[in-house]
Amino acid sequence: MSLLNVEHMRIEFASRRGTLVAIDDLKLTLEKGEILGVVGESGAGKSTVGNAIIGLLERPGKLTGGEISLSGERIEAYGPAKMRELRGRRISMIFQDPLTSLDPLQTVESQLAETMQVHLGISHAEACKRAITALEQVGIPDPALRVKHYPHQFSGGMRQRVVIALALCCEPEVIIADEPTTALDVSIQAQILDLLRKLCKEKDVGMIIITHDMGVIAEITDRVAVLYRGKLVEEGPTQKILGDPDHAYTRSLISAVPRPDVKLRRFPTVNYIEAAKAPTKAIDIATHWLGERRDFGTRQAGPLVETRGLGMQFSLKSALLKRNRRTLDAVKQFNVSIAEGEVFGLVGESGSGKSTVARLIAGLYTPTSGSVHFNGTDLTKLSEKELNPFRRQIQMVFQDPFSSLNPRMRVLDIIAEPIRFHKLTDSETQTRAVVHDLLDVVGLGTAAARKFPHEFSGGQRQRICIARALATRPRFLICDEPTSALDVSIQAQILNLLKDLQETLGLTMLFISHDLPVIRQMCDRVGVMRYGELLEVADTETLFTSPQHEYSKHLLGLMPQLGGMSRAGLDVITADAQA
Amino acid sequence: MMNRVATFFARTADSDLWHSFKQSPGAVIAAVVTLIIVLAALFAPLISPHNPFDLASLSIMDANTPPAWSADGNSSFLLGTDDQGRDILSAVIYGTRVSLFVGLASVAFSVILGVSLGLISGYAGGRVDSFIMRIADVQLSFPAILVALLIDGVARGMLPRDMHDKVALYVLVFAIGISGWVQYARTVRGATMVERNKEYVQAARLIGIGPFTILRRHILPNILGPVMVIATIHLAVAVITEATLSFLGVGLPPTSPSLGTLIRIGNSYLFSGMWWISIFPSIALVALVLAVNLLGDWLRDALNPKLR
Amino acid sequence: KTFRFAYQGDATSLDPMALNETFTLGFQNNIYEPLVSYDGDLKLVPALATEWSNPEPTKWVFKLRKGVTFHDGSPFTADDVIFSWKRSQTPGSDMKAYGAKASDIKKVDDFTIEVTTPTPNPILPREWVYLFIMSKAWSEKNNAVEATNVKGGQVNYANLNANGTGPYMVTERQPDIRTVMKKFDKYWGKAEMKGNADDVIFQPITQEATRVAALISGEMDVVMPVPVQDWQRLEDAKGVKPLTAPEARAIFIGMDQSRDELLFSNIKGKNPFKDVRVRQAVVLAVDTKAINEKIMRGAAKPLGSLVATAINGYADSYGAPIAPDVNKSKALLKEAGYPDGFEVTLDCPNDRYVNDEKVCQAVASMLARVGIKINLLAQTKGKYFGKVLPQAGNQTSMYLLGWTPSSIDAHNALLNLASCRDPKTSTGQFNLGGYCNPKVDELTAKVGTETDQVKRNAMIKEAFEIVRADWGYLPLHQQPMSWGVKDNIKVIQRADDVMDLRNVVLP
Amino acid sequence: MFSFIAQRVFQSVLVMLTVALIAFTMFRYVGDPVAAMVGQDTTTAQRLELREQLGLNDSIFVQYGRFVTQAAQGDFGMSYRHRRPVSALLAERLPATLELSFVSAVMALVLGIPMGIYTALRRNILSKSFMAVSLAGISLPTFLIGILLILVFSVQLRWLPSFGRGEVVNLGGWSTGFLTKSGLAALILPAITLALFQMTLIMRLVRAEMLEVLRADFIKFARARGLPERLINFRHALKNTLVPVITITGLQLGSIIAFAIITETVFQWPGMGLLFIQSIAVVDIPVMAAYLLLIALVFVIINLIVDLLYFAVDPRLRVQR
Ligand SMILES: Nc1ncnc2c1ncn2[C@@H]1O[C@H](COP(=O)(O)OP(=O)(O)OP(=O)(O)O)[C@@H](O)[C@H]1O
Ligand SMILES: Nc1ncnc2c1ncn2[C@@H]1O[C@H](COP(=O)(O)OP(=O)(O)OP(=O)(O)O)[C@@H](O)[C@H]1O
Ligand SMILES: [Mg+2]
Ligand SMILES: [Mg+2]
Repeated sequence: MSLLNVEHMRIEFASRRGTLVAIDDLKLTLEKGEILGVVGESGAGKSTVGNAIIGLLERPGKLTGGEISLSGERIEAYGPAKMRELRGRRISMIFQDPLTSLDPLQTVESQLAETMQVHLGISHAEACKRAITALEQVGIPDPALRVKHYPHQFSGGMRQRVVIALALCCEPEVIIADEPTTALDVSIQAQILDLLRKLCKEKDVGMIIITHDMGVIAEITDRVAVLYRGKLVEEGPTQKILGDPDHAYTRSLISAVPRPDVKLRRFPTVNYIEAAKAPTKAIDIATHWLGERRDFGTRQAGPLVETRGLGMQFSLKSALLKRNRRTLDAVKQFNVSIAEGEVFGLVGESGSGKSTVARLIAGLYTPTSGSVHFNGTDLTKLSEKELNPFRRQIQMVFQDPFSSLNPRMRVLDIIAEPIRFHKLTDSETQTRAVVHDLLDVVGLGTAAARKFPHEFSGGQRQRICIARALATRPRFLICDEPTSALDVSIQAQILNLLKDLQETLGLTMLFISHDLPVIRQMCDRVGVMRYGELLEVADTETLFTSPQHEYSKHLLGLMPQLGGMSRAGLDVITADAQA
Repeated sequence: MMNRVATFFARTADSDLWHSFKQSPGAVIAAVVTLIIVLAALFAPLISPHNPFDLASLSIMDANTPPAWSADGNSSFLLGTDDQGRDILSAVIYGTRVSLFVGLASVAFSVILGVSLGLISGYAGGRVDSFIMRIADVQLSFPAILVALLIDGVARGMLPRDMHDKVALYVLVFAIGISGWVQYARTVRGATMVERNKEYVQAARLIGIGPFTILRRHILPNILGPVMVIATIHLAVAVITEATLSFLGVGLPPTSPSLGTLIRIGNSYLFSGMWWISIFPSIALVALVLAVNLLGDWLRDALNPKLR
Repeated sequence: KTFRFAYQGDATSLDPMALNETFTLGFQNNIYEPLVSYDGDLKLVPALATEWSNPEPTKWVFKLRKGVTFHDGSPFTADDVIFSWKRSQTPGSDMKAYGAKASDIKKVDDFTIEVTTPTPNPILPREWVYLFIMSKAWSEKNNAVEATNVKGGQVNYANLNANGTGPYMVTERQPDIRTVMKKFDKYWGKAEMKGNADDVIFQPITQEATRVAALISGEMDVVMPVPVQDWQRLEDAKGVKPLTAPEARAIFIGMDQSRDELLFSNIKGKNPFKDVRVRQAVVLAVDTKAINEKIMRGAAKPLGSLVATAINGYADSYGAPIAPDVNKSKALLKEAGYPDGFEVTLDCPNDRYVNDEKVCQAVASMLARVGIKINLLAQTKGKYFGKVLPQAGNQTSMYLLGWTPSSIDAHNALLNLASCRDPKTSTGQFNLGGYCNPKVDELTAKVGTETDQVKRNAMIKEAFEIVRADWGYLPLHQQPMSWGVKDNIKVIQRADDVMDLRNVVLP
Repeated sequence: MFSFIAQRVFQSVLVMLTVALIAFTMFRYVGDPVAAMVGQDTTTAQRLELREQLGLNDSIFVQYGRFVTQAAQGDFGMSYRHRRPVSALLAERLPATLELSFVSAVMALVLGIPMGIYTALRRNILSKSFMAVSLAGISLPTFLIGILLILVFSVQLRWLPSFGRGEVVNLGGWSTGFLTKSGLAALILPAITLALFQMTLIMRLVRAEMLEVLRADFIKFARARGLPERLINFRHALKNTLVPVITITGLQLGSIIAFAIITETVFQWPGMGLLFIQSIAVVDIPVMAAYLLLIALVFVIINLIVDLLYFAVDPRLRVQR
């Protein structure tokens, strides 16, 4: 008898546009002390499964079939009261975002204590005592003091530990962790995963970990279930799934994961997914509008982009008195030069100042010190008017495809806006033709022009963003984490697209990511940042094979290794030393 | 153009908003009542049996006639007449017109002022922002009704005396409008600060588009939702504020009465047995405000994605 | 027995020299007394003076009542009279105009005084009915020898406290909230006094509806005024009734006939009201009877003059209502060169007289019928008076005003309303439209000094007949007094709308 | 903390000065005070002299400057009508307004908050009818409510007095109506009139905020921990609802005092609002100026209290300052 057994699970979301079958005929089992990974793309139904097990399906959602049993006991038909007793006591849940999972107005102690009082029926004093132990268990230093604190007094990683402590405090049999580390930095992610694994093994708890991150799967799971559109496509031991998947979908999913170990020329085409089928239309750059770079002016010698002593200081708290002011040096003495046609990568943890650098170079921020030179001209000294010709040459693709498009504008207008603003075409007819071509180039097709952004998926939106960036016929493209909000398979497509465009158009690129494997796949040279400082600059392969700076080594060490992935049929450029 | 209209209707018919509207009987009734009132107000000269503003057509001999269905009623005065011989039905229709005009105009005024200042404040930040927000604070430390009283007083005083009647309406619009802008400014400021940091705004800035165009073309359309909601509820408040000011005697003159003025006049007949003079304007006022409030309530819930 | 009554406002002060306003003075009259007073019919009766005579044109002799004590127990003597007269001349006093009627007062003995007037004054006792006598000793003790003054910076004791000789003494005074009075045991006139209330509670209630509600719900014994339209309701309600009579106040509309161009009109370059035909047209267009019937519920008394019937000197020959004649009115306008009429602004208070704003509206719609388009500017009295009075430059083209001569004598109306405006002599102060006929001025001056009552009345009549023939004003009506009273209470409603507690009889 | 309060005080002074200036600009136009200060027999010359004495002929700024300097010394001048120091007059009226506002505020809070919570949590007939009542509450103008209440409870039923404060007891300069039967009876109708609008407003606000908070992640997590609904609703949701509710409620309570003007007029309630309205009618400039200033002060104080309450409720703010 397994600890948790799910059979023939079917979940439907009814809406006025029809019923959506989110989960169909799903079968899962979980043993004591086992960690089961559930993977799949966004919308595959991973969270829905978790919510259904713990009985917290959101409103239109309904469990319309199947059975869920916990240690042989059927629980899917439990009433609210019985279910409440179960939740937190026998099955616990950990959510993605530690920032919002805790009540900001209650101390950690009172949140821990109330949970234990409710489930274990112990006194308040007793519960408070145990709260300290619970914090200790998840590795929070000085728990007796910290237990009195409010959530906002903890850092993100510590808060996630508190959440874990809350989930564990009543010693449940099953833990469901829904993307428990997505909101965290790589280094903290590693710690949390370690902690979870340790606790599972020590206490013999069964855990379902829901994620779309293959790295996480490789790190801690024993078995993996792969979901595709609400259906279980494959299930088996982690080694087997990663190294030798049976199902075509699993295979394409795994091949799309950026590999830390080898550099590929192109990502394998993920042909299992329909959205990937639209091919990018090949255009003849020599004759096309996109290729006419008439007014770039003379090319100065030296790097295309260069920063000299760039610095940026944010004021966090303005006050009348100087001693009360708080400032933050987001970027300090940042010197870098990027040659024409080069792809320069920037890595670093969250908050290290990557985006700030990008914005400084793009001219969205005015630096507090230093200068940005583009083709030999100091951009920081120019007026708005003088800046205009340069604006056209520098464009940016942003991280979040959902907020980077104006939801009230049609795609046509979004892409045409820079063309119209800079009067890059002679007529409106030509503008439209150009927009249509651009949409073809990024693989969306001309029909997309009439639609609004909300009618597209994340990957498609990112394509629109790229099309908009291309519409000014830029020379230098800044990509600030262009794929971190996307699924791996879509990420692969977008990265392929960017690679292709960079090559055909001869773009110079600044590519920012915190994802080292992605950097490895995309960049010629890489800079490592921490606390606003550039620690090391090196050729990509040099960095990955022999990092110089301590911090670079540390960072590379945290990279999930995804051991045992198959290399069959890959277009490998270089293999790393470890292989 | 036709095409656009057609797609607009198609989109509307298909939209969630329309759907949720059809699902909510309260909203439908409120909309119908509002529509009737608005149409009546709009076409007042066509549908009202008499012209209550034409002094020459009033005959004092018709004064104090009860509604048509009561014993002494006169069929040409359906809801009776007041002490000047003015037809109550016509007065109510015209009064609604005035009240609605004051309400809509002052809301429009508040919206324009509040939204512009909010946009500027939220987008520019820094000193401009603190300056505008301090003004808002000053105004907030003063209840709307007092602000309106003050403005009304100042304006009446400063204008040439014989212009009073002609401009009383606009003074009132200004007074009520100015007392309402803060709410919009604050909401819009907050929304703008959120939108400003969204990447589509950054993208527009990268293209080189100037701040005013960004505000108008990019940010404004995206923050209109909450503004719409406040505006609907504010319309009801504005109508009531006007009525209250008129009740306190600083609103509109009895020669061009709003519903509030009619109620004030009617108020002195409350004990006289001539109930129709005050009851009908009160009913009209309450119906109008209630309907608008219902619509506002519905709109707020419908536009709030979290509540769906 | 407790008597409760409410009025729309409070007496401004307890200081009898603070404000020359009918309600305030009438209220104080229950506490303080003059030398000569009014009875319920506004006839002169002895108060603190028992006899008075006018031995010479500029000399009056008053014999004072003996054995009168103030509320604090001190005796009343001639010194108090002289003190009070002098006090009325102090800077804060609003009774200076009355005080100035005498140039000197000599004490003949403790109970006789001799008053010298600057000019012959046949009606001095009448003019002094509101010159109340205060106790010299009390005032000196409490530092209240000067009248309450806004400028002083100090609170005048007499403002909130009173020490008179009247039938009631104040036991509690909360301005604007309530004033409680108790019967004065040692009142000299106790024997004859009909009033039998032991305690009196007075509370002002501003809102008409609330005031009426207070009566109907039994919280009040008398409320004043009640809106005329609520009479029916009072008749129907159990235990209460309306009480009404024409007041001595005449309501009329004046027209600016002094300026060469009206301030507020569409006619430029000339003043239509200078043309007697236009003024006549205005007068003939207005049906005062209809206004009385519909707006005043028949309670007013249509009037053809500036003084009411109760006023000394009134005569029907000039006071009878003028019959409207719309056709003639139109014809006159045409003749005067305004076949399509003209536009003019009518200034009107909206909280001063009975249904003032409604009367103005009715007049406006009647004038509209002959083509005169009225822009009605109805404002609170503060704003209204701030606009039309001389110190603001008489900024009006047409206005509604009410007038009660404070002396209940027609001369006061002639002087204030019908005489040519002259800032030096202060004549025509309320002649806001600047009506001017030297013949009227001449007669007014004569009336002022004529001691023979018959001759005097004849001259008054002649003067007012001239005003009427000049169509100088549009007289409307005598407004009604309108009180709400409990059935079982007997009160006398004096024509000056004063509540005299001496006449309040409780069951 | 200290610098925060200092900043607020500085801001408040600015607010008050602005209010005073606006008030003075306005007074030029509210009419002629002299007309109400003298009787009809007073000559024009005397009237003009009085104007001069009162300084009404000086420019606005001179008058404003004079007022501000004197006000700074606690002297608000003499009321034209009452001929008494304005400060004494307001002090006399303050208890009436404060007692009325206090009772209304308590009523609005004590009824509004539970009704808001209830309507947010339940979707039954009672909840729907609360919503309907609340709609009526914000749709009926205050003055209509007052008149209707008088008609029903005073005139028809004769249960409650229609005006005034009833008997008051004076406790060291504070006149209270709380201690007598008639005083309490007199309080009922005006308090309801004043409270109704605020109550519905608070109820709707609480409901909206509560619905919002109930959708927060930490509520979902609390459910996942198996906490009972009662605990979730009251310990977690309600407390988080309070933060935004406090601001708006604070301002609303301030406007209760302002809205008391209308209620006091309708019920002849002898408070400051009535005094203000009566002063407008007779152009009693010193009273009007002082009243406006006082209201501004009340708002300023309420704002300060609201800010301090934030510190109490929201631990996130405590550490930063
Ligand atoms: N409350 C809801 N109402 C309607 N549809 C829903 C709701 N919640 C989820 N769905 C639908 O159910 C499907 C599965 O959603 P679910 O959240 O389980 O995906 P997921 O695998 O967790 O994705 P992600 O990686 O983005 O979290 C999706 O198609 C989603 O649109
Ligand atoms: N507008 C701003 N005002 C104040 N501080 C800011 C601002 N923008 C960024 N910062 C701070 O500057 C530091 C660097 O931020 P930046 O966004 O550049 O980091 P990042 O490396 O891009 O991080 P991430 O990977 O999370 O995007 C952070 O500590 C951030 O909090
Ligand atoms: Mg999910
Ligand atoms: Mg970033």
